[in-house]
Amino acid sequence: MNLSVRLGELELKNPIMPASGCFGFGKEFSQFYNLNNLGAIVIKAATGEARFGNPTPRVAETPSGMLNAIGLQNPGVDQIFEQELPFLESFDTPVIANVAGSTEDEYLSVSEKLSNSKTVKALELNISCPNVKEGGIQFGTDPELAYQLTRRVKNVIDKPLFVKLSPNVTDIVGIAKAIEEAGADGLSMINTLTGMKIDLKTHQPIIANETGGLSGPAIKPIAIRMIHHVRKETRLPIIGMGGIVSAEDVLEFLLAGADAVAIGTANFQNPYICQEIIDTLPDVLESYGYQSLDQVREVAMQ
Amino acid sequence: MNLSVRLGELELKNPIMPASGCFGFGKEFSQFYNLNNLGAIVIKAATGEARFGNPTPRVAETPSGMLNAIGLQNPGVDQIFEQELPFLESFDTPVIANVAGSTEDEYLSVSEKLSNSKTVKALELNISCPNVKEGGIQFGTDPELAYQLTRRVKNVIDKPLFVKLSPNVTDIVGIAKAIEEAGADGLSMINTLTGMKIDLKTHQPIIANETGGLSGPAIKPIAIRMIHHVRKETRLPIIGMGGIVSAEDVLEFLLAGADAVAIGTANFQNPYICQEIIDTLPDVLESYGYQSLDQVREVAMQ
Amino acid sequence: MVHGDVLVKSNRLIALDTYEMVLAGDLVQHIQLPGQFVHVKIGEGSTHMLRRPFSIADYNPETNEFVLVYKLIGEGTTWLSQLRMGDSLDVLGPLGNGFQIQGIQKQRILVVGGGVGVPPLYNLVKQLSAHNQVTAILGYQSIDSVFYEEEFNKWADVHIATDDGSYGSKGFVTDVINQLNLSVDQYFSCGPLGMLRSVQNNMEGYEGFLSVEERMGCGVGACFACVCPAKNEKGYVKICQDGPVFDAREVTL
Amino acid sequence: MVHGDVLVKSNRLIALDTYEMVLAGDLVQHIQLPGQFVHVKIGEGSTHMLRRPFSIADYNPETNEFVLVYKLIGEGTTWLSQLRMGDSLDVLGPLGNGFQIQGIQKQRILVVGGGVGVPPLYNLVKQLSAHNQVTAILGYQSIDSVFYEEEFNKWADVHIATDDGSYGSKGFVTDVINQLNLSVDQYFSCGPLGMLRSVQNNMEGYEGFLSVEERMGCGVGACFACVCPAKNEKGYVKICQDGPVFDAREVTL
Ligand SMILES: Cc1cc2nc3c(=O)[nH]c(=O)nc-3n(C[C@H](O)[C@H](O)[C@H](O)COP(=O)(O)OP(=O)(O)OC[C@H]3O[C@@H](n4cnc5c(N)ncnc54)[C@H](O)[C@@H]3O)c2cc1C
Ligand SMILES: Cc1cc2nc3c(=O)[nH]c(=O)nc-3n(C[C@H](O)[C@H](O)[C@H](O)COP(=O)(O)OP(=O)(O)OC[C@H]3O[C@@H](n4cnc5c(N)ncnc54)[C@H](O)[C@@H]3O)c2cc1C
Ligand SMILES: Cc1cc2nc3c(=O)[nH]c(=O)nc-3n(C[C@H](O)[C@H](O)[C@H](O)COP(=O)(O)O)c2cc1C
Ligand SMILES: Cc1cc2nc3c(=O)[nH]c(=O)nc-3n(C[C@H](O)[C@H](O)[C@H](O)COP(=O)(O)O)c2cc1C
Ligand code: FES
Ligand code: FES
Repeated sequence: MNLSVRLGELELKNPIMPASGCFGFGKEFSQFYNLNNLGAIVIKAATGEARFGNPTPRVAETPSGMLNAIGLQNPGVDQIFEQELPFLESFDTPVIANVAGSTEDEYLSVSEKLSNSKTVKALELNISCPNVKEGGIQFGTDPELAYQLTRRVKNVIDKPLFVKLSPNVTDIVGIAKAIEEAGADGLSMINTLTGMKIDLKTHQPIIANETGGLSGPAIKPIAIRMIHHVRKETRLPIIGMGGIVSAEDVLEFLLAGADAVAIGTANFQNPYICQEIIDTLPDVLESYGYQSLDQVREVAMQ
Repeated sequence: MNLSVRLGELELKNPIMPASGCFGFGKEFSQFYNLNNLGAIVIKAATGEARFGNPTPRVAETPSGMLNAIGLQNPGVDQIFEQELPFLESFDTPVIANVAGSTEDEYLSVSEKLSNSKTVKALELNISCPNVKEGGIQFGTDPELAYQLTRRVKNVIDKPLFVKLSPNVTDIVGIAKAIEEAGADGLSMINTLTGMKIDLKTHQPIIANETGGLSGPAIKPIAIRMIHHVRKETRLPIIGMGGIVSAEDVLEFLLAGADAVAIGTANFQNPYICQEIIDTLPDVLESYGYQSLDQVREVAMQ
Repeated sequence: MVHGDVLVKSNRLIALDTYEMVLAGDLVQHIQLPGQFVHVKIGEGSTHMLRRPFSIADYNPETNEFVLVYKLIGEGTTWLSQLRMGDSLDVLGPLGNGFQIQGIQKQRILVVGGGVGVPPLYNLVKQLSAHNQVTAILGYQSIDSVFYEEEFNKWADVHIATDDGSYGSKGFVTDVINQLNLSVDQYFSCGPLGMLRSVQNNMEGYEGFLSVEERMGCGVGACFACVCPAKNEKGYVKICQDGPVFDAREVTL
Repeated sequence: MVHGDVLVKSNRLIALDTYEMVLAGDLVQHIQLPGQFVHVKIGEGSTHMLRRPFSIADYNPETNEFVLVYKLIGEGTTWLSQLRMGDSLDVLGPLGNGFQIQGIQKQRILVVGGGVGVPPLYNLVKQLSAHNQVTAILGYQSIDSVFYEEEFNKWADVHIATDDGSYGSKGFVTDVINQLNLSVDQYFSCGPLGMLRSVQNNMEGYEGFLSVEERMGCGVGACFACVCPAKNEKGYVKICQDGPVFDAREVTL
């Protein structure tokens, strides 16, 4: 079965990609399988300068999910450009670069730099990271701010721009529409929900940052609902994510209205998960009566 | 260990109560254990007239959780008054009546009627039901509306008023503070998160209402986070809920800042769960070094 | 009603994707009528928050054993199929109201079952056959899915229909009802919603009882998950508590 | 690195809340040094999304066996403790960098372990003892928690300390270090953070290696969950990838 999909200008071999922050810059996972097999690779968020991120502990397990508060640790956009992107150049898989920042200026300069890389085929604007004190999430919870930022970033880059939505909002459709109007080329949804776990022994939050972002199968019903609602109101391509652990989950996201999907937390439970899903997806689609991804999309659009 | 707690004027034998909608009006569960053992009983939402609710299917399972869209089915406030409350009268356990409505007038008249029952010791204002087309949730997502409704209801009743918060909001603290200012006597949090599950065979949402409310352990980290944040900003008693399945979970909610807890979904997995938690809570508290609930609260307040 | 662990005595494949599990436990002493069901906990911990309802296909108070027949559908039934002799299973039951068979004598009984609607009819037929003349029409998808034919043969005049005609007659159970042109005093039916509706229509005017399925939460009448519109003063019934067996003239499917 | 199922050969209680599990599988062929760890999947399905890291306490390429020693902490270790001979376990490993022992000869070695920091030192001591003189100071909560004393005795001069003095000397491992007044060329340590810090301080100026713990996500260096500040140009190390064993002079605990 031909699994290729088109997300606006972006052409993917298949709709499966690792989610930002769960796959580093690809090197580690290249020990497990050939990164050429992936539909795309979304790399860890880049900021203007190197960031150490939050104190540890940074992760905690929750029922069918996990919390993380990495705090956007990354070596900074220049280091990423010089040290990380060259490795990914050798693969015939589009790289989507996730962009974060504390200020609008930071978003703009990081976006501009990354869009100059020939390895980077699209940008993903992370306006939804719940784990940093400033920047990030306020852009993702206010439609007006989201509109402004998207528009300005779009002006300084010449690559497709996906904007990654926060689920921690009353009205996800309102934000999505603002971003579409601002000229984005696609949406990524969803980022994590803000959560907390308390250590009964120390009576303190387990995550040093106190709160962390909830991901994994626990949040899948929320992701499906939000994608389903946003799909009805926009034509933008959607990269769906939130709790995918199997090819069946991928089909559920496609039926909800996603055009492609990203897999985050599941990489930790099973480092081969993206490859395994790519391998089993055709059989799973066929077992539900689909001969192609287009057919799935048609059904989803009904 | 003395497990009694005080929620404002309300005195409970222990901090454990079944959550609204998961325990009917108590009759069914009285087959499993003596309802006198409970801290309180929160009954199913009452509306002005009888409601049939949503079409079926109304429930679906999700990873470590479930979706429901009952749609506030209930026999109407008068029937509840006459047919359901008399049974509960025979128990020495305070009844908290959950109130819903489509309009402000409906909320007011239902609240007034229920507050006239001597069996009903407090009201819980459900402004957070995600499963009905009109009424309910818009009151829970707009601080101004929440304030108005709380104030007016408080004016027509002479019983303590708990207001039940929706987690489907950008700023839970803002809503909580508005409700406190309006004169509420306590908060119940959280209600369910809006979610969806798609049937891969029919490619339709499993829940006939399309979306349903996500409950169960999957949402516990979100409940803990919200309670922790709201606790810092208000002195109101908080009834915490969302995913409790064990006495350890109860301790986590108390440490987050809840004064008492409600147990919903877990009643379906284990009909004895409230009784079992009441039985094991003293040992669990002791095993973490607490000699009383007051001690837990002190630690939580630090 | 009893809640607790019962012991798996056997668990075997009896047709395509269809298993028969024999269980032993004291809840058998509480079963009153065929058509009652049990609510089964799936897996460990909190992965599966909802129990799964299954009809009691057969039971024997002397051996303390009861039988479930189930089809592989999803995670819960897959987990069940992996249980082995000696494992224990957390079961709540018996629940609901079964088929009211007390005093039924010298009647011509029609029993119509489809797929996994067949099991709850098995013990019913066994009991009714003692004092009545029973015809059973059983529908399956295809020859691979047929189960319990021999068992029913011991107690009733059995007619099989398959969707694809690979065994018995081709088509719907209602086609068989029409072909047979039976004289019937009372009927009992269980199966998929579409089938139940056809049977209900087809047998209009006859006294009949239907066993109805719906997704359940609590299984005991407390959550309003499993309602079905009904011609009574409340306007609805709860399948878990008022059913799963209903007078065919009372429920609106 | 290998990912796949390994076979449980035995799983037994060896001290209070402490189990020793012997496993067999091909990943043993890939173990390079003592101090490496494995990342273990817990339970079925998606209840537990995070693997659990455990040090390899011992390994034998000839029998294809390796040993984990673990303490009951929460859901994951409780689940592990219920595994039986013949069960299989999904393991990713060997991961990380172990203790660099190549070429260490004729040295006076001090090994300091606390609680579940003791296991990763076991195979280390075994290997070092061949060509070096090894002193091991092992700290436990109380007499009930002591394990592997005899095993260590075969390869090293062993001193035990317990928090409550119920066995060996009372107090901290650092008290024992001070009392013994040893001449040391190199030291190796693993244990709770507080202990590691004390040992690091106490042994300042000596060449030493610490095995450090942190909550992990991926276990392979991709998620930045397990970082620790370090005196290198990046300002940090990843415990799973750059460690868990570090030069004591490089990490800031
Ligand atoms: C009163 C009653 C009696 C039943 N008796 C039998 C029987 O004897 N044999 C048999 O094979 N099946 C029977 N069923 C159907 C059986 O409950 C479902 O096939 C089973 O719950 C599927 O579980 P799963 O986890 O494998 O499927 P999944 O689709 O993974 O289940 C997900 C959720 O949906 C629910 N669900 C899915 N299908 C159904 C259904 N048809 N009815 C109710 N809930 C469903 C499950 O209970 C679970 O909560 C009965 C149902 C009811 C209501
Ligand atoms: C490199 C390394 C080697 C280790 N070697 C051993 C060993 O040989 N023997 C042993 O008993 N323990 C060892 N530990 C600690 C062990 O990983 C934890 O005790 C275990 O993960 C607890 O799991 P749980 O599910 O029982 O506890 P829970 O508290 O229920 O676990 C919840 C989550 O917290 C994590 N977690 C809890 N405590 C720790 C901890 N101390 N370190 C890391 N993650 C933790 C778990 O992995 C899980 O993700 C090691 C840890 C690391 C990082
Ligand atoms: C450890 C971790 C780190 C993450 N880092 C980022 C990040 O840097 N940028 C980003 O946009 N999303 C980040 N995310 C969010 C994921 O990309 C994804 O949106 C979310 O985890 C939901 O998908 P999942 O349930 O498959 O994990 C991170 C998630 C995890 C678990
Ligand atoms: C089947 C079902 C019905 C519910 N009905 C109501 C209701 O009528 N009124 C209300 O305020 N909350 C209702 N809730 C929400 C619960 O009271 C509770 O807030 C929520 O389920 C979270 O707790 P839990 O995770 O323990 O279930 C319902 C929940 C479920 C699962
Ligand atoms: S399943 Fe709860 S009322 Fe029937
Ligand atoms: S656990 Fe992911 S980088 Fe170490």
